[in-house]
Amino acid sequence: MITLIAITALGVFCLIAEIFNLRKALVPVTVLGLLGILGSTLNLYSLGELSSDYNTMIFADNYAKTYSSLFILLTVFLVAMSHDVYKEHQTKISDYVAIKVFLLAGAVAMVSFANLSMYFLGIETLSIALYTLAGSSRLDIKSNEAGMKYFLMGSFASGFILFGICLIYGTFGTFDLKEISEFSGALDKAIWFSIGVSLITIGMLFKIAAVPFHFWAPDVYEGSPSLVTATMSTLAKVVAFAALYKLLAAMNLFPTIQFQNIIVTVSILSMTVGNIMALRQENVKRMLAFSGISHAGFMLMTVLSIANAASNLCYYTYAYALAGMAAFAVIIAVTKNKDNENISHFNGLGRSNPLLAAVLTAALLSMAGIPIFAGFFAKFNLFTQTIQAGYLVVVIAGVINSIISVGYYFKLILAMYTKETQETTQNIPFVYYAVGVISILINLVIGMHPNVITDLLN
Amino acid sequence: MDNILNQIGIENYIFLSILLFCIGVFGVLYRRNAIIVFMSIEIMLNAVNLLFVAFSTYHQDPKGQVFVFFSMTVAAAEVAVGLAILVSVFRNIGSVDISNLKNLKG
Amino acid sequence: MDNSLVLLLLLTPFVGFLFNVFLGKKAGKGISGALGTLAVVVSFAMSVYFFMQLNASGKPIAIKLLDWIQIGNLKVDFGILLDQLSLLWLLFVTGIGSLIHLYSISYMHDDENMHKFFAYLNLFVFFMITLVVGSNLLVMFIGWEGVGLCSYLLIGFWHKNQEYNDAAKKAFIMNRIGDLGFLIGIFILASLFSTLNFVEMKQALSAGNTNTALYSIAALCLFIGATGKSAQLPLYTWLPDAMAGPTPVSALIHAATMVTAGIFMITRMNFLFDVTPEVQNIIAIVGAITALVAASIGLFQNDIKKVLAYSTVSQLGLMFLALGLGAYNVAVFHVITHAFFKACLFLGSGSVIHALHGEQDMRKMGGLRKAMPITFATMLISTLAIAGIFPFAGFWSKDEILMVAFEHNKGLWIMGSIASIMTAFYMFRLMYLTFFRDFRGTEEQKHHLHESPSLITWPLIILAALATFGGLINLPGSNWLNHFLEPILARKHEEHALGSQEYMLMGIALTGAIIGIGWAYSKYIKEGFVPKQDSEIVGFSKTIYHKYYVDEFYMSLILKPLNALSNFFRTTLEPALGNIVYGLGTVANGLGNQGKKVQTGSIGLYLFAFVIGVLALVSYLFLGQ
Amino acid sequence: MAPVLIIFYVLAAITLASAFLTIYSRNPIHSAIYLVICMVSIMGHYLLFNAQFLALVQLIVYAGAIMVLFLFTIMLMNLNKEDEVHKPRITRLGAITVLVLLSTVLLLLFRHSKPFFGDYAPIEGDFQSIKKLGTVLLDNKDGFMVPFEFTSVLLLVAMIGAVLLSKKEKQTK
Amino acid sequence: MNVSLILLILLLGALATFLSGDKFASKVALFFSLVALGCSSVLVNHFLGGVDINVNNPWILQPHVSFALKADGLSLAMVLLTVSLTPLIILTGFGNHFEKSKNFYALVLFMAFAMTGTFLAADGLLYYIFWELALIPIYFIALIWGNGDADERKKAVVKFFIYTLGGSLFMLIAFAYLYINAGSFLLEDLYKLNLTATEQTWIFFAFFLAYAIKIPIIPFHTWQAKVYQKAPTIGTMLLSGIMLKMGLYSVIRWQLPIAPLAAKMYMPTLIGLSIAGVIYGSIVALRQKDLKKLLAYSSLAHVGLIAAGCYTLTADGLSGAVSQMIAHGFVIVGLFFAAEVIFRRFGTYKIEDLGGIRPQASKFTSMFMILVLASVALPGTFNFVGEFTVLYSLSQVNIWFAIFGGTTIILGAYYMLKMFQNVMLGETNTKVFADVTINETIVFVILIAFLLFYGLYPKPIVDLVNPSITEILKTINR
Repeated sequence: MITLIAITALGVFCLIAEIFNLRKALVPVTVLGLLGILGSTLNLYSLGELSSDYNTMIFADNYAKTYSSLFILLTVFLVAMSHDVYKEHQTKISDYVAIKVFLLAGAVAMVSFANLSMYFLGIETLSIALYTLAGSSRLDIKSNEAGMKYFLMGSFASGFILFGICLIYGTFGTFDLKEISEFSGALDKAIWFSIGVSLITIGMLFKIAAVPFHFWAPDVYEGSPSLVTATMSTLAKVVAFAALYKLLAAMNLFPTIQFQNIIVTVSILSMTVGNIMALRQENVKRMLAFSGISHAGFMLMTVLSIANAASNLCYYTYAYALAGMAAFAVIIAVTKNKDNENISHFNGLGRSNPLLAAVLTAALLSMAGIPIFAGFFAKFNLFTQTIQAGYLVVVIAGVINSIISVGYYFKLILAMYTKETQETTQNIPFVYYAVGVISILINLVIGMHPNVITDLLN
Repeated sequence: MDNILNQIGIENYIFLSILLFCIGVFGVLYRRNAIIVFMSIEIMLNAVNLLFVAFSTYHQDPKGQVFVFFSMTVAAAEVAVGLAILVSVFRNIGSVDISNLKNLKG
Repeated sequence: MDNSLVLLLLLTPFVGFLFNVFLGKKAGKGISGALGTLAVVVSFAMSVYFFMQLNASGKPIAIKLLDWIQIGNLKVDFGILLDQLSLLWLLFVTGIGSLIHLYSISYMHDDENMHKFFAYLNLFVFFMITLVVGSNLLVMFIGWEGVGLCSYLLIGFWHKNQEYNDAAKKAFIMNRIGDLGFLIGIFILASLFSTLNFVEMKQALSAGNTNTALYSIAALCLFIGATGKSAQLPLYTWLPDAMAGPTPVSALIHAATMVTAGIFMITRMNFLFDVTPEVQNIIAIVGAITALVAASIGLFQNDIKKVLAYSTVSQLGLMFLALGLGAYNVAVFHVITHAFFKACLFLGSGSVIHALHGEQDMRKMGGLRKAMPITFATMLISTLAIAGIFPFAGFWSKDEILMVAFEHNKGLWIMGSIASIMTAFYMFRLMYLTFFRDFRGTEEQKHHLHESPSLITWPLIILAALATFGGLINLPGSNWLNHFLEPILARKHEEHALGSQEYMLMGIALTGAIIGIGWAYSKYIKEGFVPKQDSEIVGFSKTIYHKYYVDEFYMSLILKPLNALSNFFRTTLEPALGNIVYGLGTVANGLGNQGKKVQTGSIGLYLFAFVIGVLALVSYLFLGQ
Repeated sequence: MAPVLIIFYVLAAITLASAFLTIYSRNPIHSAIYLVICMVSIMGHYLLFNAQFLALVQLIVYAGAIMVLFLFTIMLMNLNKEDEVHKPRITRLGAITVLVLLSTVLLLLFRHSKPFFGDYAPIEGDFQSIKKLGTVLLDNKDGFMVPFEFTSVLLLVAMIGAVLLSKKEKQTK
Repeated sequence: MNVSLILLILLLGALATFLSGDKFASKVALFFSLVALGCSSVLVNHFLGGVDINVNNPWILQPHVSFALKADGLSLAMVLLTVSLTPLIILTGFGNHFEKSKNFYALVLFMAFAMTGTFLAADGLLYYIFWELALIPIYFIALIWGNGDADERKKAVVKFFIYTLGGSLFMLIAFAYLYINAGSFLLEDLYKLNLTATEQTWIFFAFFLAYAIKIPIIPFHTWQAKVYQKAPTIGTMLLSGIMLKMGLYSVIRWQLPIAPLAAKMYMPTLIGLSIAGVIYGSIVALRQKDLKKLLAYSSLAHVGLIAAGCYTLTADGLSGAVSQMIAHGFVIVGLFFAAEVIFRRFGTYKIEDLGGIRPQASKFTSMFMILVLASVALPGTFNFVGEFTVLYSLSQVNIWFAIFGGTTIILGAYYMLKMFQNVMLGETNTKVFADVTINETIVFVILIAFLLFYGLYPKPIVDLVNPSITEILKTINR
């Protein structure tokens, strides 16, 4: 609860800062503030918990805390980069930062909800903030289109989520997650409830961009400003997944065979479609969008062993989000003044800017699941658990897809290290290095010591 | 006080909501004018709201109505943002036809 | 004491090799050659010493130097066995080796890489000694492969000529084919006996427990090895080509020593072959056919060294005939006498070639008798010996082979006899074409005709002497060699009492030889016939002139298909296999391209997909219930 | 047939018809008007449930605020003409098929689904008066105060968003 | 003192090289690799003296992964191979100029680190991590510093990477499955598992896919020749000299003992496949026009024989395979270095452009010749010991295996001598060929000395390896 309040307060501060013309201090203060919040979330120092009155709405268990920490961390990176990204838009910077902070609030609400209303409001806050951000480059047609597409499809999906919530409410007459969990565990499967959960799941599958609800993702990722794409690709996807997992875990719906089949199918389809489509992309953001779709497929595997996959999912999201963040830091830095994000802009990066190239390489290796990077353990744990749950087919599909994925990740690496660049090197602000290196280092650390994350969760 | 559902039956409301929802979905698919699409989405949301109220009565529970309140807020916020996006799209391409938005593909 | 002397015997040539490799160039040609020769002479001296010792004590010397390979319970060490057989071989290997080294000092004096030549020669002697003294099959195999290597190096000594290199390569690979057989034989024996030591194997075999089928396979495999090294059918074709090497090499390696390794090995393993009569039959038949085929090819060859080469193959065939008939001692006898006269013949031909500045075609020789009297004389003696004229060494040994053959199988005897007649013919053809009538070369060559220097002639003389009196070691009656070899042979060889049959056979053989000589005389001296140019040869003789097209046969049957296969693999199968892997990628990429078409950017389509997804999902989940 | 039921059917007919017409009419202005009718009819349903508060809110928020916003935008962009080009037939057919399929499937699903149906309990006590709703909404113990507060964040985001999207920037440089 | 020290040295070496700057990179790398060699020798001494040099620290609790390094004779032999080839390989680079050499040599050392780790790891996941780690440096080495047409190189290298990675991912699944059953990745726990034959078959072939691609066994070899050709020679040496052995080592260490039933069941098939590789590789090598590709196919043939030895499941086969691995490692490095020496002078690997080198460079010729002879397993070289033992073990299984496998001694001699003839012999080449430099000589001499010494006295290596082979066989026959 205190996390949520603090974040909201920070967002309000951002808005006020503009009034008092504190734009210079805005980003540093926000970053510091977020770090402070991160500290308190991780119980590094105790602010004391507010009364437990609100526990029926927001319940900060370890699950929530672990994810919140990740979200805050990602937001720190995003906000830190904002300063440079929006330096041409000084009049709007506080709006941008504030909206990101509020977005974080929505994200935190989505993992710490104890009531479906909080969940719904959280997801809407997050979504509305993202719609805005996606279309925020108002003179850019691509950004407009991205915003429009995202908005239309997002609110359409919201309708389904709302319908789902409604049906659950109709079954049990309550929004409280704990009660729903108890009821659903006790009762025979009431069909309203099952349909409700399915519809919510569909809505969330849309948010995580799983096949066949994925079509928006590449277009929106490509059209949005890069920083926003970074937000969607790292933060939003992870948030949606964490929420989906939490919901499904609470709903006790899982053991029906049909539902498992659905998840298996969607998972395999997402992995395959995402990877195969990514192979032929020229635009890096678009490629990462498809890569994100395939990662969604991977993460869906956790649903198959939902009773005890929380830590694996959490680890996967950390690995994925941090690698994504590092990658986007480089992408933003490299394509800052370019019209598009084509791979050709990365030609010769290995020579002209070895550090950035190394960070991007490491990030891609992590996503591809090469050892010592966290991505490896993430995938490995996932595979192990899924085999244990008896879904060898999915794992084999996952493995084949991992192989395919190397194809396009390495396309980028190849461009960096083997092609000649025609462009002159540009000065790249320190913040991108910092973000890239720090996220990759964290990725590496949790890659070498996976228990850091699992300990957080338990 | 007699429950109104005794005379109408919850199933009727469910069917009504479903039909309304489906009409909304149909509208989203059928129309290419972004504004009408927005309206269709609003119809979908309204359908759900109606069902919420019906369930609220069914359970004799105020929470459903409270939720409708939230849902209306959300609808309003969405419309605000959506129309803002729509306006900026219109400014750039001079049309609100969503089938014109095909720059991003492949 | 003995240990270090054995090492001296073994390693002196190796030291000579090292010296010549590292310091030979700096030391100069004289020192290089002298030291190289000395090294072999030392070995010879040691051989003599041990020979005396053995004669005195009658006890073979067995020394284990160090452990080598251990596979399971099969332990192989570097062991040395100096018994009658190995010492006999050592004597003539190092003896003839010394002479040929001596000869080479002069013969190779003009070559800039003379130190290398001596290095290789020394190395060869070293490996040959290893082959001979090894106490087990694997040490023998070291020497076996080692001499093959040296043969390769020496055939291709003039490495700027790719044809010579081809010949060298061919020799090595043909040998390797045999070596594979040898190795397989070793494997079988090793698994049968768990040892490769000759003495132990012999004991194990005599202890009974006969698995004849496996013994036969093993023996056959060993024989395949021998056919490679000793140039028997079907692997003989490398030997004539090997004449590309310098002539001393041909004398030493491809006539006197290395090619007899196969005979040495079979004699070594006589206890095995004795229990496998069917393999013995094969050996005898192969030997006889080889003798006949090679001799017939020899009839039409015009290259002086090629004639000698086919003669060698043919003689080796005779030796195998003897081996196949179980007459190991006879084979050994012929090996020794053959070493003498064939070395002499090669060295003599070398002398001729030397005098003619590299000319080897007999059609361009003639009348050299006067210019090179010593060469002529020594070669004549050797020719008489090889033709089997009484009382030269060849007469005795060859006669014994034919005698044995007659006893066992008349067919083989006839084949051997025909081969002998042919031998007499083509050898005298060689003599006549080379030394008689008029010189047919260029004026320039004629002008420079001269007798070779003494370093060349002395070895010739010594060898000629040996070719004359070599027969003494196993004269019927004394049979010193037979007695000497008795301890190493498993089966006692029955003595031939010289009866009327024997005399008759001797007579037939002698007559045959004289017929051959006379035939040659009438054709080449009386008619003055000079072989026609290559293009003019027609008919069956053309077939023979082209060596029955065996090389071409191998070429088209093995090499060409192999190369074609290789090309097919390289150009077709490899890319195809590779493309299967790439194909997966291509398929994925193609799917990606198709997928891009689905992603049209149309919101309407996306929403449709969404709704259809919902429909499918919901119907699957709930409609079934 | 009970009068309530008749009212229900009438209202339902109006709702569905106006919703359909919203989508079907070519002119956006007409659509908006039909949508208003739809909203009002839904308000009628709320009144039928005696959910007075929601009925009011429905009127204010939807018919009042949202629809005005729509109309405003339509006017702003001068879209009040029937300029939409004819859609490809496949789109129309597809949409209709989906409509039919989706409604059939959903209706089928719920036809068999009466786990809690039966006699509806008579309403005992107050559960939907404004007072009651206020308590539920703002009670910090078991109520919805946190989401209520959070809606403010949501609205704030929407507001910032709208501003962000529309704010003209000073041209730097 | 324990084996993690070697790893530490190599890792530090990589770091130090990276930091040392381009000028001193090669020397620093050489220094560290020599230190690693020294350290390994000391450790081998300790090991022979009975000192416990193993490491076993818990690393990750969930899943239960330990930082477990186990050094038995087999591992140590492979480690020695790695650390003794590494300085030589680095030394071969002294004649080349590499752009950004600090990165290059750091990657080389890092690769040595990863490979050493693979040989030492006694925990499945740790092993897998090292296994994959070794792939990354070679990928960059081949990609950035390789030669030839950039596009083709990329294609080849990426194929290699994806292919090998793909194979090993199936191994990863196998490990996951094993972990589920054993609750641990520790080698000894995996050895203790009692799996059904079906399970074993699946696991066996999952492993097989990884190893067959790495080794490579036909038909999984298609990446090999191109990569060998395109990689810089140092990379090729690392690949062929050491990295291939990772696959073979793993067969002995992981595949066979973990799934012995399957191994026994499929033994003839696998031996047959391996031997088919021997013949196929030899035949393809016959007509190769590129020196490095020819050597690549020769490597394919030799490695096939080693694999056949491994799959015999006999003590002889395994021990021969190990000997042959080491011998092949040395000889192939030497041969590729010879190719590199030629390339430095003539700038080409095309055989038809070569020839007539012998008259100009007798030292080089001699050393090259010896290496060629060693590669065709002339008795007296270590290769003979290995090949003989392997063939012998094959003959114990089935004489036909030995016969077909033995064709390598014929075909091998054929293509190697043909290559030698075309490359070195013939009329003096018009281009000038300077004889080998001191640095080059040192490398050659060390390689040759090693091959000859152990060819005549293989006992130390065999004695080092055999006890662990016996242990492993005991596990296989449990």
